[in-house]
Amino acid sequence: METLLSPVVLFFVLGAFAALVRSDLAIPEAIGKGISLYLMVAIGLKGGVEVAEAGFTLELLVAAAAGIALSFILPLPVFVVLRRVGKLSGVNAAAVSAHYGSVSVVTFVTGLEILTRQQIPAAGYMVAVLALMETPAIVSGLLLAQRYGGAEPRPMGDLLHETLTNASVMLLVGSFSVGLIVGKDGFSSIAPVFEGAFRGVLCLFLLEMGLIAAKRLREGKSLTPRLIALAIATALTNGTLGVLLGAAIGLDAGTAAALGILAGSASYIAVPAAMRLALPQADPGLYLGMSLAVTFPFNILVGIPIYIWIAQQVVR
Amino acid sequence: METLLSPVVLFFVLGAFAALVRSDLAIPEAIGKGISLYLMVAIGLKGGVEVAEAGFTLELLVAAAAGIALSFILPLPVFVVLRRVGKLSGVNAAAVSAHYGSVSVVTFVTGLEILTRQQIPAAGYMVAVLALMETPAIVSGLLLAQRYGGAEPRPMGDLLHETLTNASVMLLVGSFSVGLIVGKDGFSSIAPVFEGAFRGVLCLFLLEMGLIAAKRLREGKSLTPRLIALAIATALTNGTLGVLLGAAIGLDAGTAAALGILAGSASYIAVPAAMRLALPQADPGLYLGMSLAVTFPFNILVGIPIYIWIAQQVVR
Amino acid sequence: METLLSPVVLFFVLGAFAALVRSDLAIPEAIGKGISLYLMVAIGLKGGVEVAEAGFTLELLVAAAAGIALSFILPLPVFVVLRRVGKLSGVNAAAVSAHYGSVSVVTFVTGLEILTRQQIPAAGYMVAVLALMETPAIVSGLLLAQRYGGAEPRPMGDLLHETLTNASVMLLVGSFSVGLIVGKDGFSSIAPVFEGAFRGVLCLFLLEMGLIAAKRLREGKSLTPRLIALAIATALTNGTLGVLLGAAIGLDAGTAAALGILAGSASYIAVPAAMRLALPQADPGLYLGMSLAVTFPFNILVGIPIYIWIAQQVVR
Amino acid sequence: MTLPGTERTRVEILVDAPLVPQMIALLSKHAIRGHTVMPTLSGEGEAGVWDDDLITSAQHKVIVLVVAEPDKADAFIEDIRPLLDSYGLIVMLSTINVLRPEKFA
Amino acid sequence: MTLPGTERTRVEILVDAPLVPQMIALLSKHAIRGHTVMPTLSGEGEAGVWDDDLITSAQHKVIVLVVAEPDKADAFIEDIRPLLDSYGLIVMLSTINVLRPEKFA
Amino acid sequence: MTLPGTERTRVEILVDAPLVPQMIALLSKHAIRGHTVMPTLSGEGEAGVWDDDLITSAQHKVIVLVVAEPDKADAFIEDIRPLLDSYGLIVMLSTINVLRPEKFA
Ligand SMILES: Nc1ncnc2c1ncn2[C@@H]1O[C@H](COP(=O)(O)O)[C@@H](O)[C@H]1O
Ligand SMILES: Nc1ncnc2c1ncn2[C@@H]1O[C@H](COP(=O)(O)O)[C@@H](O)[C@H]1O
Ligand SMILES: Nc1ncnc2c1ncn2[C@@H]1O[C@H](COP(=O)(O)O)[C@@H](O)[C@H]1O
Ligand code: NA
Ligand code: NA
Ligand code: NA
Repeated sequence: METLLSPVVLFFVLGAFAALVRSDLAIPEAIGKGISLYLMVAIGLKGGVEVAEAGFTLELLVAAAAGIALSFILPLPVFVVLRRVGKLSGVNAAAVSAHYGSVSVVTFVTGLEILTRQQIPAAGYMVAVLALMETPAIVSGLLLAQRYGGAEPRPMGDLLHETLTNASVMLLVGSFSVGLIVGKDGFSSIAPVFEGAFRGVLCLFLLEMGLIAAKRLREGKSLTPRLIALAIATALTNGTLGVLLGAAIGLDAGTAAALGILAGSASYIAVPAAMRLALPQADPGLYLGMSLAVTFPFNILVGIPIYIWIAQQVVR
Repeated sequence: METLLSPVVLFFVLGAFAALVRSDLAIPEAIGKGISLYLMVAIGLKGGVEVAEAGFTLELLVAAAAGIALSFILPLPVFVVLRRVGKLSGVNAAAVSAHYGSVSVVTFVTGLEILTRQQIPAAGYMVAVLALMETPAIVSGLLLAQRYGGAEPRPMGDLLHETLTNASVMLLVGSFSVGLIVGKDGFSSIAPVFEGAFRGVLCLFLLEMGLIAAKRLREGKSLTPRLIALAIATALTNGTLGVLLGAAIGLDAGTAAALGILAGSASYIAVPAAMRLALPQADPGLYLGMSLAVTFPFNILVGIPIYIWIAQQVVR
Repeated sequence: METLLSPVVLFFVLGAFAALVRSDLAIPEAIGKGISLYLMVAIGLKGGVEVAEAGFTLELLVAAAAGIALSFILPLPVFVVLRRVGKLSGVNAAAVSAHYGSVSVVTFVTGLEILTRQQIPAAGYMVAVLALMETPAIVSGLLLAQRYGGAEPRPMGDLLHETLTNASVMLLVGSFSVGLIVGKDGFSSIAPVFEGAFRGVLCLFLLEMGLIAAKRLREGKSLTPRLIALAIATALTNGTLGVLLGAAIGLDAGTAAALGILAGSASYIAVPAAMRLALPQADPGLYLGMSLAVTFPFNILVGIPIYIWIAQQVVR
Repeated sequence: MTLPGTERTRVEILVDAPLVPQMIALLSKHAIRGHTVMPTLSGEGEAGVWDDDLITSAQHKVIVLVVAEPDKADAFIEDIRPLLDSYGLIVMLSTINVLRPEKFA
Repeated sequence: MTLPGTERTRVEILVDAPLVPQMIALLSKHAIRGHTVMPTLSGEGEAGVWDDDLITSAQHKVIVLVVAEPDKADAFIEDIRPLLDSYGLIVMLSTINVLRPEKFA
Repeated sequence: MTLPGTERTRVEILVDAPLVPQMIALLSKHAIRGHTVMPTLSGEGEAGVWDDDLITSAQHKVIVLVVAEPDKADAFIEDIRPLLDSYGLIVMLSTINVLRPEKFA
C-alpha cells in the first residue's frame, strides 16, 4: 500500500487517468525517447559504480547465468500456454513469448526505487543482469516461430548482430562500463544529473507510460479478456519463478526480488521493434497490447509488491 | 527595477531581442512543449506540498471562489469594450474575451518568482486557484459567441469534457493532488528536479517565450495600434480588479498580488486551441497576437511589478 | 591518459563505438539541439559571472583581439594548403578554410572540463573570445571564394547580419551578458541547472557527438586519406599557433591552452549552415566530413591534451 | 504511361491541428475508415506566415491524407466545401493508383 | 495542361519504421539508388488507430518516397506485392514530371 | 475519372533547409504567395546517405510544397533550373485539383 503512494507510482496513475478520461495531454515523442535514454544511462552508470566499489564476485556470475537462462527458457512455457489456452497462431504465440522472456527497463527501475524505499536494496550488478536478459528471448522466440509457426529462418549472424547492438543493450552495457571505469570519484561530478535528478525524471517518464499504456488498453482491438488474463498470469508465474530461482542460488531478498521483477516483466521497446522486423506477419497490436497495456501496469501496481513480498518470505 | 534584473526576466528580454534582430535562434518545438509540461508539474507539486503542510483552510475556499468568479465574469466587460472600442466582430470579440478571462501559467510562475525574490510569497493554494481559473472563461466566451456572434451552439457536454480534461488542467490538478498525497517527505526525493531545477528551467522557457512573442509581434498582421492599446489596458484593469478583490476577501499582500497576476494575465496555450476548435471562424492571428505578443510581455516586464505594488498599497 | 578516462570522453568513445558497430542507438534530433542550446547558455552564463567577479581587464581585450585575428587570418594558410596539397577546387577550399578559422563550442567546453580536472583553469572571459571567434572566419572564407573560386559576391550587409545574429553568437553573447548583469548572487538560484547539471549533460551530448562523428566517418564519401591527414595536420598547426600566440601575449597556461583549443577546433554547426547558404556549390560532405568526422574526434581524444601540454611547456 | 494497380482518389487536406478530429468524424460519416496524418513545419498564405512554435497547437497545421473511392471522395468533398473558408482548409485532389484496392473502398 | 520536365513514376510506400531498411534493400536490388523518407504523425486503418507514441518504433510509420523510371518502378512493385499483407504496406503510385530525368534512371 | 475542383500545378522541391528562404524569395518574385514546408527524415541520392542528425541544418532537407497556376509555375521552374545542380534540388511536378482556385492564382 505504502508503495502505491510513492510519487513515481502516483504519476503513473495520473497518466493512466488522463488517458482514460480522454484528456489531450501528450508528451512529445522526442522528450519521451530522450528520457528513456537518460534512464538507461543513469541506471547503467549506477550499476557500474556499485560494482566498481564491490568488485566482481562469484555471486554476480551466478546471477548473470540465472538471468540468461531465464530469458532463454521462459518463452517456451509461455509459447505453449499461448497456443493451447490463448488459441494464438504459431507466429503470434512465438512473438508474444519473446516479449515475456525479455525484460522491461522501466519496470526494473521502478522496482529498484520501491526496494530502496523499503530499505532492501538490490545488488548493483543486477543492471548487468538486466542488460544480459534483454536479448536471449528474442532468439528463443524466433526459433519457436521457425519451428512451429512456419516463419522463414533468418541468417543467425544478422540476428545476433541486431540483438547485441540494439540501443538498450548498447546504452546499458556502455554506461555500466563507464561507471566501472570512473568509479565513485569520477562519478561524483556527474552525480547531480544521473543520481540527483533520477527520481524526478522517472516520475515524468511514468506519467508518460501511464498515458501510453492506458491509451493502448482503450484502443486495443486485439486484446480479449482471455488474453488479458493470460498476460497477468504469465507475469505472476514468471515473476515467482524468478524470485524462487534467485533464492535458490543464494541471492539476498532485495536481489532475488529484482530477479523476479526482471523475469515477470515483459519488453515493450526493444523486442517489439525486433519482432516487427523479423516476424512482420505477427500482429503488433497483440504483443504490444499484452506487454505494454496489461503486464506493464499490472507489474507497477500489483506485481512488484508481490514479488518483493515473496522474496521476503523465501529468503531470510 | 530590481525585478527587471532577475535572470528570468533577462532571458525573456534576450529572446525578444533575438527575434527582433531576426536571429535564426529557435528552440525545438518538442523541447518547448516538454519544458512547459515540466513547469506545470513542478508548480502543481509545489502547491500540493504546501497545502499538505498548511491544511485546507476557509481562506483557500474563498480564494478559489473569487478566482472562478473572475474567470467567469471578466470576459463580459472585455467583450463589450472589444466590440465598442475595438470594433471587433461578435465572434472575434468573444474569442478574445475568453483569453483574458482565463490565465497564463508562465505569467503566474514568473510572478511567483518575483514575489519570492521580494520576500512576499503567495499562498501555496494559489496553484489550485490557477487551475480553477483556466476554463470558466472558455464557457463564458462561447456563450457570448452564441448570443452575440451568431456562432452555432455546441453541446454543453462536449464543451465541459474538453475544458475539464485539457492538458494544463489535468497536469496542474493532477500534480497538485500528488503533492498533497506525498507531502513534504515524499517530495524530498524528487525535489532536485522539481524544486532545485525550477528557476533555471524557467529561464530557458522565458528565452523561448521572448522569441515567440516578439516574432509574433513582428509578423502579426491583425494587430492594430488600437488593439495593442486595448490589450494593455485590459491587462491593467483586470489585474487591478484581481488585486482589489484579493484584498477585499482578506488575502495577504503576496496572495492578493498573485490573484491580480492571474486576473491580468491572458491564456495563450489552452484557450487558443479550444477557440480554434469551437469558433473556427474567429481569427487566431487576433487572439494570439493580443494575448501572446502584447499582454504576455507587458505583464512580464511591467504588469507584474505594478500588481505587486498595488497589493502592497492596499493590503497592510 | 588520465584525461581519456574522464566520463565526458568515455561517453564520446561509447557513442563512436555504437556507430561503428552499426547499433540503432540514436538521440532524437530535438534533444540534441536542446542540449546544445543549453550548453551555450550555461557556458555563456558562467563566463559572464566570472568576468563580473574579476572585472574587465586589459588582458581580456588583448585576448579578444588575438582571437579575432586568429579567426580572420587562419583561413588563409589553410586555403593555400587545401588547394596545393589537398587538390581541392577554389570554392571547396574556401568553404573548408572558413570552418577551420572558426571554432567548435563543444571542443572548447570539453577542453575547459579537462583543464578544470587538471587544476589549470582558463580565464572566464575566454567564453567571450569563443563568441568573437565564431564569425570572422566566415567572412574570410567567402572573400577567398569570391577572389579565387569564382563565387558571386554577396552583399556585405546581409552577410554581416547573418553572422552577427546567428544562433550561437546570440546565445553566447546574450547569456554572457546576463551572467555579467546578475553576477554571482543572481546566478546562485539558477546554478543547479547551469552549473550543477553541466558535466552530466555534457556527457550525454558527447555520447551524441560520438555517434554522429563516427557515422559520418563511416559513410563519408568525400573523405580521402589525404584529406583526413590534412584535417589532423591543420588542427595541430592551428592549435599550436593558438597556444604560442596566447603565451606571447602573456596569458597564463590554462588560458593559453584554451586559445589553442579554439584555434585548433573547427566549426560544424554555424559555419556549415552559413556555407550551404552562401556557397551552395561547395560540397557539404567535404567540409562536414573534415570538421565533424575527423578534426572533432581528433581534438577530443588527442588534440586537447597536446595543446595543454604545449601550453604548460611554453608558459611558466 | 500506364501504372500498375487500380485508380483511387487521393485527398490531401491542410488543416489546423485542433480541427483534425472534426475531419476524421466527417470521414467516418462517409464510411471512409482509413487516413494518415502528416506533419508540416511552416507556411505562408493570405493569413500570413506561421510556423510550428510550441506554445499552442491553435495554428499548427497538419496534412490529412485520405485515399478513397472516387464517389466517396466526391461526397466527402461536398461536405467540407462549406467549411473551407471558416476552417481555412487547403484541399488537393488527385488520382493515384493503389495496389490493394479493396482496402480503399 | 502540359507540365515541364520528363515523366517518371512516383511510388509512395507507407511502412513501419523497422521495415524501412528492408524496403531500401529491395530498391537497390532493382538498381534504384534514390529515395527520401518522410515522417507521419498518426493514422487509422483496418488494424485500428496508431500514433507516434515514443515507446517503440514497432508501429511507427513513415512514408518512403521513390521516383524512378516506369519500368524499374513496375519491377519493384511486382517484388513487393507478396509483402503487402504481411508487412501491412500501403502503396500509392502516380506519374509526375521531374526536371533532371537522368537522376531518376 | 473526373475530379471535383479546378486544375493547378503542384510543385514539390526537396531542398536543404538553409536554402529555403532563397526558394521563398524566388516564389515571391513570381508573385506566388503561398507555400507549405514539410519535414523529411532521411534519404539517399548520388551524394550519398543523409539523415536529420542534429548537429547542423546544413544537410537537413525539407520539401517546399507550392500550388500555383500553371503559367506561374512554369515561369518559376525556368528560374530555378540553373540552380538545380549547385543547390542539389529535386523537383517534382504534377497536376492536381483544388477547391478554392482563386487562392492559387
Ligand atoms: N499556394 C499554396 N501552396 C501551398 N500551400 C499553400 C498555398 N497557399 C496557402 N498554403 C498553405 O495554406 C495555409 C493557409 O493559407 P491561407 O488560408 O491562404 O493563409 C498557408 O499558411 C500555407 O501553409
Ligand atoms: N484510406 C486510407 N487513406 C490514407 N491512409 C490510409 C488509408 N487506409 C489505411 N491508411 C494508413 O495505412 C495504415 C495501415 O492501414 P491498415 O493496414 O488498414 O491498418 C493506417 O494506419 C493508415 O495510416
Ligand atoms: N529517385 C529518388 N527518389 C526520391 N528521392 C530521391 C531520389 N533521388 C534522390 N532523392 C533525394 O534527393 C536527395 C539528393 O539527391 P542527390 O543530389 O542525388 O544526392 C537524396 O538525398 C534523396 O533524399
Ligand atoms: Na521477463
Ligand atoms: Na485573466
Ligand atoms: Na579554429
